[in-house]
Amino acid sequence: MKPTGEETMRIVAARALRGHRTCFVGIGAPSAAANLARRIHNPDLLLIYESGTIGSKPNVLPLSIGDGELAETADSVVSVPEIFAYWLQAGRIDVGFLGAAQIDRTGRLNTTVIGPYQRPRVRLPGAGGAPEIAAAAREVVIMLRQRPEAFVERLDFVTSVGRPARVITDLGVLVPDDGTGELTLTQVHPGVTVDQARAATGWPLSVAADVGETAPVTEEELAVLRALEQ
Amino acid sequence: MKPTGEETMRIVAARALRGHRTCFVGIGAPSAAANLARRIHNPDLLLIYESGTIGSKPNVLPLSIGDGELAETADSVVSVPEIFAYWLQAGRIDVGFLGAAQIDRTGRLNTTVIGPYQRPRVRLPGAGGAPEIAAAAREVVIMLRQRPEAFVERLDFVTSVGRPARVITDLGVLVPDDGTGELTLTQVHPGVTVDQARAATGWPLSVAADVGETAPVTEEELAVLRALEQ
Amino acid sequence: MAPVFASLHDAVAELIHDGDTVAMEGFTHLIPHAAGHEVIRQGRTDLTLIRMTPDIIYDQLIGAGAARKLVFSWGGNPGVGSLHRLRDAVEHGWPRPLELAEYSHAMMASAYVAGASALPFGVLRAGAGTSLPEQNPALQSVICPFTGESLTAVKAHRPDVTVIHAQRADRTGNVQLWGIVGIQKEAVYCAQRSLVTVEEIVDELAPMPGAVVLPAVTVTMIALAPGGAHPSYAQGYYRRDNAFYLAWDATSRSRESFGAWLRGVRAGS
Amino acid sequence: MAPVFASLHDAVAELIHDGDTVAMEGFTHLIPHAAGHEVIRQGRTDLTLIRMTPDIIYDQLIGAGAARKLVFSWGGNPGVGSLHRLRDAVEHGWPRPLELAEYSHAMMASAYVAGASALPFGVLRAGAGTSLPEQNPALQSVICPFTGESLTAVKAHRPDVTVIHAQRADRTGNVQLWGIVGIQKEAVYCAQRSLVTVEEIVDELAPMPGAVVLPAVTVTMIALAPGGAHPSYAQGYYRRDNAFYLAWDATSRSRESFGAWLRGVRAGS
Repeated sequence: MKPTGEETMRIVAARALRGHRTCFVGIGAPSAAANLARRIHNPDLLLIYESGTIGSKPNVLPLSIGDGELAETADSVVSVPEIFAYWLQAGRIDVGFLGAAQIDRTGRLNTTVIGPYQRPRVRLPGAGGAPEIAAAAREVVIMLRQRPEAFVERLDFVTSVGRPARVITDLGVLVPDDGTGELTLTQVHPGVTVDQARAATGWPLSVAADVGETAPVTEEELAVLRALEQ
Repeated sequence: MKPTGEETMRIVAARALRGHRTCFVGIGAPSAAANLARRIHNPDLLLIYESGTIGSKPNVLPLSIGDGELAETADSVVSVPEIFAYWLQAGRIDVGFLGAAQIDRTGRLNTTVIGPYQRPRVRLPGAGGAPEIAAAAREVVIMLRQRPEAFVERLDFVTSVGRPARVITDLGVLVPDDGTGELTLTQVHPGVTVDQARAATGWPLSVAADVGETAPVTEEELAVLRALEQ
Repeated sequence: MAPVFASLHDAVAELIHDGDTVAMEGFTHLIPHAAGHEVIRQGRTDLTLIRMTPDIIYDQLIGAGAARKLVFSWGGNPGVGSLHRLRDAVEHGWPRPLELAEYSHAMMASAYVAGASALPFGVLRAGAGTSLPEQNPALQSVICPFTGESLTAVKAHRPDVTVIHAQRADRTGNVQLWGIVGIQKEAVYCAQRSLVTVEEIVDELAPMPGAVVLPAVTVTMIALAPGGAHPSYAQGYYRRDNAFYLAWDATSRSRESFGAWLRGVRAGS
Repeated sequence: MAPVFASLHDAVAELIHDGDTVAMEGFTHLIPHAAGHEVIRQGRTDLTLIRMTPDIIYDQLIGAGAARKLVFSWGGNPGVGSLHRLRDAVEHGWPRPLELAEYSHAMMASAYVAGASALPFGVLRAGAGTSLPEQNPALQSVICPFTGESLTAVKAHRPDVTVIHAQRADRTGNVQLWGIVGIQKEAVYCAQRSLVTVEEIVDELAPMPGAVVLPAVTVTMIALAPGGAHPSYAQGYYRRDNAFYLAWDATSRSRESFGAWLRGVRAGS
C-alpha cells in the first residue's frame, strides 16, 4: 500500500496530535486526522465538535459534524454558545484544525470567496468557526493541498487571522519563521522534492536551511485511515 | 379567623397575580403570595425561582429558594445565568415581588445597609436579584410593613430603582401617581384608617381623593395561607 | 399564554409573512425541513433568512426565490460540497439576487444569545483583522472598560419568527428536545414569535438525559410534523438520510433538476 | 490532564493558599460545606471569598477569621434572617475587618459567565441609578455601538480556585451534578484551579435528566466527601437540614457560642 499525498497529509496531521489533550474538530480532513490520532497516537485525546459534543468516539467518520453518533458516544453534549464561549474562546482547545481555499504567507486563510466579495467568481461556504479557532486554539494546524491557486500572494478575502503552528500539505510541512512569521518549508514527504513544493506555491517559497523528510507512513496508519474513511 | 396585617398583605399580593402568566419568586412573603395565588386565583401561574426552577409546584412553602422540592416539581430547571438573562432580563416575567428595609416615595428600595455604607449600623443582606427584578419585571409589586423607619424621606443606600406597579403593606396599598410617580395611598385594609397609614409613613403621605377599602380576606384565602405557612 | 396547536399549514400561514425575518435553526440535527417546504408551498417571499448553516433547507428556499437576504456563518452541504442554489443566487442572481450578512459561528451564537437575553449586542474575541467587519455592519468593536482591550461587538438577532423542530411537546405546550441541541433555545427565545414542529405530542414529557425543555410560555405555536426533520435526523426517532444529502448535490446542481424537485414540493400537500 | 483524586485534606492543602481568591458555589443546593470546614481546620487566612449567597458556609469562614474580603450579592441566612458572623465582621470588625465587593445576583452571574468565557467583562441591563456602582469599581458602564444605550459592564470573575460539591464523579474524573445546578459550571470554568468534592466515585456516570457533566479536563482535583454538602442538600442523597439553618441563628449570634462551634470544627478530623 502506498499513501496518496492527501492521505499523508492527514496522517502527518494525526501525528501532530500526540501529547495533546483536546482537539476541536471540523468535518472532512480534520475529522479523519483527529480520529486517526485517537486510534493510534493518542487514545485519550478528547474530540470536541463545534456541534457541541465533547468526547465523541465515533466508529466511522461522520458525514456531518452533527451526526447522531457524535452525541450518543459523547461524555457531554452542550449547546453551541457553550462550546464556542466556554471551550474554544476559553482556551480549552489544544489543537484546532483549519482548511481553506487560499492561504497567504503569514498563514491567513480565505474560505469565503474567489474573486471580489460583491461579485464572486466562486462563492465558498464562508467562515464557519475558523475565525475563532484561529484566534483561540493554542495550536492551529492548517491542512490543505499545495497548489499555486491556493498558496497565493494576496487573499481575495481574509476569513481568519492567526499564527498557525504548522501548515501540513500533500507535499510537506510549513512552519512560521520564528522572526518574520513567514511560512517556511521545513519538511517534505517521502518522494517529494523541494522544487515540487516551490512550484506548488504562488509566492517565492521560503525554505529552511535543513529540510527534513517526513517519517514514512506506516502500514497501520494507512490501514486505520482507510478503514475510517470507507 | 381574623387575618393579621401581614397576612392581609400577602393575601392582597396574591390577588394581584390574577390574570398574569409568570411570577418571579423570592423567599418569604413573595413565596407565600405566589403559592397562595396558584392555589386560589391563578392555578396556571408559572412560578419562577431565581435558583433556576421554572414551573415549581411546592406543596409547602420552602424555607429557602433552592429547596429540593422546587426542582423536583419544576417543568424545567436551568442555570442561574439562564434564569437571569433569558427569563428576567428578557422580559418574560409578568410580576416580580420585592421587599425591603427602606422605601422612598418614588418606590426606590434599600436592602443593603442602615447607616453609612462604610460603617453601617445594620448590615442587611444586600441586593440579591432586586436591581434586575426592579429593572426588568413587567410589574413590580413591593411588599413591606408600613412603619416610619421603613417609609423614609431618604434611603441610606439605593439598592434598586424602578417604578413599582403597587406597594402592598400591612395597612393598605400605595400606587405611583400617574403624573409625578409619587407613591399615593389608594386603598386601606378593613379596619385601617388613612390617619394610621399617614402615621406609619416617614414622609407627608400623598392620599388619593377616593381611598378604597380592600375587599375582606376570605375564609379560604386565610385557611390556604395558614396551611402553606405552617 | 400557552402555545396554540395548529396544522403545519395553518401555523406557517399565521406566523410567517412576506418580508419577515425568519430563523430556522437546528445544528445538523432536528432541521425543520417540513416547515421549510410549507413556506415554499405557501409562496412566501422577500424573507430575510437567518441560520448558522444554511444547509439544504435554505438552499431550497433560496432556489425557490423566497429569500431576499441571508444571514449566516457557513453555507455548504456538510460533508458533500457546495450549496448550488445559494451559489447560483450569489454568483448569478438567480432566481433573484441575494443579499448576504456574513458572520462566523461564534458571532452568530453570540448574536442569538444577546437576542435571547434582550441585550442589544454580544461580545466576543474573534474577527479582528479579518474582512468580515468590512462587509457586515452588524460587527463593530467595543472597548473593555476594565482592561482597554478591543473586542468584537455583534448586534443581537431579533427575528420576527423562529422555526425549530423538536422531538415532542406535551399537551400544555412544553417542548422537549435532546441530543445535539445546538442554538435552538436561543433562536426561539430571541424571536418575537416561534413555531415548533414536533415528532409527537404526548400526555407527559418523561425526563430525558440531556434534554432541553422550552416551557410553554416561550412558544407561540406548535404543529405536529412526524418526520419533519428529514433528511436531517431526530434522535430517538430516525437517522440522518446521508444519501439524500449526497443526492442533493446532483438535484440542486442545475436549475432544471432543482425545478423538477420544486414542482414536486409545490404539488405536495 | 485528568483530575487528581486526593483526600479532602490533601486537596485543600494543595489547591488553596493563604491570600487566594476562592469561590465556593452551590445555589442553596450542593454547598461545599465539608471543604469549607477543612479550610478552617487548615487555618487559611487572608482569603478573598466569592459567592453569590455567602450563606452559613461563609459565615463560618468569616467568623473563623479566614477572610480578608467578601465578593457577594446576597448575605443572609435563607428563610431565617441575618448572617451574624458576617454582620459582626462588617459592623464591628470582628474577628477582623471585612472588605466588601457587592453585586446583584445578575451581576455576579454575568461576572462568572464572562470569566468562564475568557472575556474581560460581561454586559447586563440592571444597576443604573443604584448605589452599587459607587461602591464597587468592578461595575462600570459600556455603550452599545449599535443603539447608543448605556449598559452595565461587570468585570469578569477569575478566582484562583473554585470549590464545588457534586453528586458524583467517574474514575476518569468526569463530574456529574443534577437538580438545581446554579452557577457551579461557570464558577469552575472561570477559575485557575478547581476542587470538586463528591458524594461518591463510580465506574460509570449513568446519564441523568437535568444533569450537568463537567468533563475531566475542566477539573483539577476531586475529593470524596460523602455528606459534604450538609446542612445543605444533595439531590438524590439527602435533604436539606432546615433545622440546622434555624439553629445556626442561635449558634452564630454570639461570639461565644460561635467560638464553641469553631472549636468543635477545629478539633474534627
